[in-house]
Amino acid sequence: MTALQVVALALVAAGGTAVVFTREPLAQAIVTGVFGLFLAILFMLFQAPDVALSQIVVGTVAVPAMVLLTLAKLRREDERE
Amino acid sequence: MTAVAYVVAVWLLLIGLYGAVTSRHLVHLVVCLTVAQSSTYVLLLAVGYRDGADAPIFADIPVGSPVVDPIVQALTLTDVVVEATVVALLLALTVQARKRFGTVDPDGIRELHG
Amino acid sequence: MALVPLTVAIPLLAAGALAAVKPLSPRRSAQIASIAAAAAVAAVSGVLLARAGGETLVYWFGGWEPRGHVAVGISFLVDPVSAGLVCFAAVLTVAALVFALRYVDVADDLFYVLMLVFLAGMTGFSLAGDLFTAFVFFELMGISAYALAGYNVEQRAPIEGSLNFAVTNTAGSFLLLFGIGLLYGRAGALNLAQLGEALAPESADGLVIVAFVLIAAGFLVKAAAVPFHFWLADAYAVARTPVCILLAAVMSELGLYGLARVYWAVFSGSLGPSHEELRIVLVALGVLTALVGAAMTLLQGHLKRLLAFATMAYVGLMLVGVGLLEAEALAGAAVFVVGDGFLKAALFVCVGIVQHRTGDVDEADLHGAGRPMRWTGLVLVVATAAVCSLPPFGAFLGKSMIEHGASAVDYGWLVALYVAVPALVGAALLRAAARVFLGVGTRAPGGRDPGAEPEEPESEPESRTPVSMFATAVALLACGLAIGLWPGLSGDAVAAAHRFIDRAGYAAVGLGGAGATDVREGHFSSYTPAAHDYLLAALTMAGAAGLAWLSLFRDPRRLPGGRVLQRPLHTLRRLHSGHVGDYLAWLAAGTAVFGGCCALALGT
Amino acid sequence: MSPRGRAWLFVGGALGMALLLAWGLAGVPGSDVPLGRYAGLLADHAVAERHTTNVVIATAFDYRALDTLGEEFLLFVAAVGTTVLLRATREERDEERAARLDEQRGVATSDSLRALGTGLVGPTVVLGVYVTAHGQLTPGGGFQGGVVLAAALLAVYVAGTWLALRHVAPVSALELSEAVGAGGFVLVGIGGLLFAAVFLENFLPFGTKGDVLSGGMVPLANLAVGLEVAGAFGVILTELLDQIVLRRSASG
Repeated sequence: MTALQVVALALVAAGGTAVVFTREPLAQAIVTGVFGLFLAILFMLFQAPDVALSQIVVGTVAVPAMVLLTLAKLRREDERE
Repeated sequence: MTAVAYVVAVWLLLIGLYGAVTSRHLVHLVVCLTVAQSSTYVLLLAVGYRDGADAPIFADIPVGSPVVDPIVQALTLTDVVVEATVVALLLALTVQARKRFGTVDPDGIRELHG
Repeated sequence: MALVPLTVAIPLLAAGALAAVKPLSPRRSAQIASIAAAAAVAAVSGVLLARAGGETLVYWFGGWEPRGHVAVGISFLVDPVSAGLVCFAAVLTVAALVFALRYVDVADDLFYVLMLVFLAGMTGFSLAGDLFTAFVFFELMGISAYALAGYNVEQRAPIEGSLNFAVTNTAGSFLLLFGIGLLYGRAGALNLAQLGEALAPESADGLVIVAFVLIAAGFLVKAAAVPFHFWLADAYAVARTPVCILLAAVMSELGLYGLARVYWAVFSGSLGPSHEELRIVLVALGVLTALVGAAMTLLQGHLKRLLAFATMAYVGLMLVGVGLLEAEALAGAAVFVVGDGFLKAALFVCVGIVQHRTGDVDEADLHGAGRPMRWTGLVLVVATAAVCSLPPFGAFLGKSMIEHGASAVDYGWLVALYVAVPALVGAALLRAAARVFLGVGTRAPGGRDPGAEPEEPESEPESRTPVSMFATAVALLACGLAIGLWPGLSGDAVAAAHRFIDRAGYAAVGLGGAGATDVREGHFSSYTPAAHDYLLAALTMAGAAGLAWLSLFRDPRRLPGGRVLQRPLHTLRRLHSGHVGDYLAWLAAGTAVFGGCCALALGT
Repeated sequence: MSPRGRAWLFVGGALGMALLLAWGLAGVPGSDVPLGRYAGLLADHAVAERHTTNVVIATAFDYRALDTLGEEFLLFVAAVGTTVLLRATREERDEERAARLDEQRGVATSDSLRALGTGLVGPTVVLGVYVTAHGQLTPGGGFQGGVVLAAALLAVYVAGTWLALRHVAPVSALELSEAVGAGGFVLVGIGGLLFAAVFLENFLPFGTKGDVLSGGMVPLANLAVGLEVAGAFGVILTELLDQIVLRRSASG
C-alpha cells in the first residue's frame, strides 16, 4: 500500500464524516458528491477502474441528482402550505 | 498496511449508521445510509488488493502479469447498484412521507407504535 | 435439469414482459398472466421437489462447472428443503394473486410486476449455492417487498411502515455483506460448498466467528428475531393482505433458512466442536423472540398488527427448532414452517376479508360487526385452533417433531414454551374473533389513538364476500391440513434434514460437477405423534380458550399477577416506538450483544 | 426513546461492533499474499477463454452472469417501485391537470444555460453509447454507459427543453426500454438454454480479442444492461422531475 492510498483513505474517512455532520440536506448533497469523488479516486488507486467509473456515475451524478430532485419536490410541498 | 483501509471501512459503517440514528431529516438519513454502504466497497476492494499489482484488464499488460482480485470488483459493481436502488426507493418514500405527515423528521413520523 | 433455471427465468421474464406491454394490455390480462407464471413456478418446483427426494441436483449457470474443486461459476442447488421452499412460496404467491383478483384499484399492472419479482427473489435466494448470489436475490426480495409494503401511498401508515422496513433491512444487509467480505478474504471463495471445505480443517478463530455473527445477524433482521424485530409489525400491519401473506408466511422464514443453510454448509465444520454452546445462544434468542412476540400479540387491537406479532412469536418457535442444531428438530422446523405458513396465510386472508367487507381492522371498532360473516369467522377459528396444535394439521406434526428433537438433546423443558406461546397467541386470536364475529365480552379498550387517521379500506366495502377470497381462505386451510396428512412426510423430512446438515455430503455434491449424486434413503425413522403430543395439544387449546375467556370477561388488572405484569408490558410496548432511529440503535446494540454472546460461546 | 437515550444505545452498540469487527478483520490475510484460487483462476484464464481483455466484465457478464441478471432486476424493481410509490393520488391528478394548462406557456430558462444544456446532450449520448459498447475491452460497460445516457436527460432538463423531451422520449418509451432491457437479459440466458443447453451459457462466436463485438454474449448482455439502466434511471429521474417542472412552469 502506498502513501497515496493512505492519503486517499484519509480523505474518504474525512469526507464520510463531513457528509454525516452536514445536517442541512442541500449542502449535504454537494458534500456527498465530493465524497463520491474521493471514493472514485481511492478505487482508481486500488486498481479498480470499473468500480471507480461506476462510483462516479452513481456517487457523483445519480445519487446527488436524485437527492436534489427530491429536495426540490419537498420544497414544492412547503410552498403549497 | 491494509489495516488502514479496514479501519476506514469500519469507521464509515459506524459513522454512517450514527448519522442515520441521530438524523432529523429523512433525506439526510438516506444519504447517511449511502455513507455506511460505501464502507462495504472499501472493505471488498481492500480485501482484493495486492501490493504492486495492476488492474485486471489485459488491454495494455500481458496476460499473466500480477493483477488485483477481479472478483471483488465484480461484486462491488453489484453493490453500487444496490445502493442506487435503495436510495431511489427511500427518496420516493420520503416524498410521500412529506405529503402524508407534513414533515420529513423521523420524530414526526410516528403513526405506528405499541 | 433444464427446469432449474426456469424457476427464476419464468417470473423475471413475465415481469419484464408485463412491464413492457403495460400500456397495451387489456384489463385482467396482467392478473391472469401473473397467476399463470406463479403457477408455472409452482409446477416446475413441484417436479424438482419430487426429483430432489432421490438426489441433490446441482445446476451450473453458463455451464461453468468447478475445476479441481474450485467453483468458477454460480450454482443452484436443489435439495428437498430448497425445492420445497420454492414450491411453498410459489403456491402462496398464486393464492395471494387469486385473493387480489377482487381488488379493483390494483388494476395497475405494476403491482403484479412487483409480486413476480418478489417471487423470483425468494426462489433465487432459496436455491442459490453461492453466498453472493444469495445476497443479490435477498436484496431483490427485500427491495420488491419495500415497494409492495408501501403500495397504499394514499395513507400514512404504509409510508412509515415501508420506510422503517427498508431502512432497518438495508442496515441488516450491510452486516451480511461485511460477513461475506470477511469470508472471501479468508477463503477466496463464494461458493457455499467451497467455503465450507476451506473453513472445515481449521478451528474457529476470530474471523470465522465474526463472519458467522455478521451473516447470522443479517439474516435475523429479515427473520425478525429480538432485538432486530421492530420493523416487522410496522411493515406487516400496513401492507395489503396479498402482500402480508408472502411477507409473514415466507419471507421471515427465509431469513431462518438462510441462517440454517449457511451454518451447516459453511460454518458447521469449523464451529461444530462448540455447537453445544452455540445452541444455548440460538435457543435463548428463539425463546426471547417467541415470548416477546406472544406478549405483544396479546396487547394488540389492530388485527393485522396482532397477526404480525403472532408471526414473530412463531418465528421464535421456528428459530428454536433450527437453533437446537439437531436433525429431527430441523426437520420439525421445516414441517412447521410450511404447515404453519399456510395457516397463517389463511388467518391473514380472513382478516383481509373482514377489511374488505367493513373497511376496518380494529377490534374495538368492529365489535359484533362480523356477525354477517359467520363462515369467515368459522375458518378463522379453525385456523386458530390449528395454529394451537389442533391435530392433524401440519403445525401439530412440526411442533411435535421439534419437541421430540429437543428432548433428544436434553432440552425437553422447551415443551412448556411450545404450549405457552401458541396458547397466548391463540387466546389473542380467539378473543378478537369472539368480539368481531359474535360481539361477546367487554368491548376492546381504547380503539385507535385519538388523532390517528382512520384506516381507509383497501377497496370499496362490499356487502358480500367475493367467492375468490373465501375460496382462497378455505384452500389455504386445506393445504395446512394436507401437510399434516401427507403420508410419510415426517420420515421424508427427517431424511432431508440429515442430508441438509451433512456438510461433507453437501460439499461433495456442491463441488463435484455433473456426475456427483447424494442418494440416501430409508435410514431414518419417521416420527408419529404419541399420546403425550395429543395431550399437550389439548392443553394448548384449552389454555388458549381459557385465556381468551378471561380476557373477554375479566379485567386484566384484577387477575393474580396482572398488576405485576402491567408495568413491564407497558415498557415493552413503549419500546416499539415507530421511530426508525430507535430501530437502528437496537440493531447496533443487538449485533454487539449477539456477537458478544457468540464470542463467549465459540471463542476458545 | 429520547434522542439522548437513542444516541447512547447506539454508541454502546457501535463500540461493541467496532471491537467485533476489529477482531474479525485481524484475521484477513495481508495484501502481500498471492490471489485466492478462484480469483487467480479467472485472472489467468478469462482472456483466453472469453476473448475479452477486461476480466471484471468477463466475471460480471459471463462467469457470474446470474449476479448481474439479479442486479439488473434490482434496478428494474427500483424503477417500478419508484413509479408505484410516486404515483399521484386522485386529487393530485386533478391538481396536475390544472397545472398542465399553465405548462403550455413555456419554461423560463436563461439562454446561455439553455445553450449549454443543448450542447451537452450530444456528447453525453455519444459518451454513453461508447462506454456501453466497449465494456468488454476497457473499463466501463452497460451499467456506467446507461447511467451516462440517463444523465443526458438531465442535460435536456437544464436546457429547459423538457417539454420537447416529453415528445422525444415520453415516459412510456423509457419504461419500455427498461422492461425490454431487463427481459432481454433473461432472453440472452434462454438463448444459452436453447442453443447451448445451459441457461446463460455463451452461444455466440467469441470474435477477435480487442474488437467491439468480441466476447461472445458479453456485448449482447451489455447492451441489454445499457438499455435497462438508461431506462430505469430515466424513469426514476423523470418520476422525481415531473412535478417540479410543472411547478416551475406554473410560477414562471
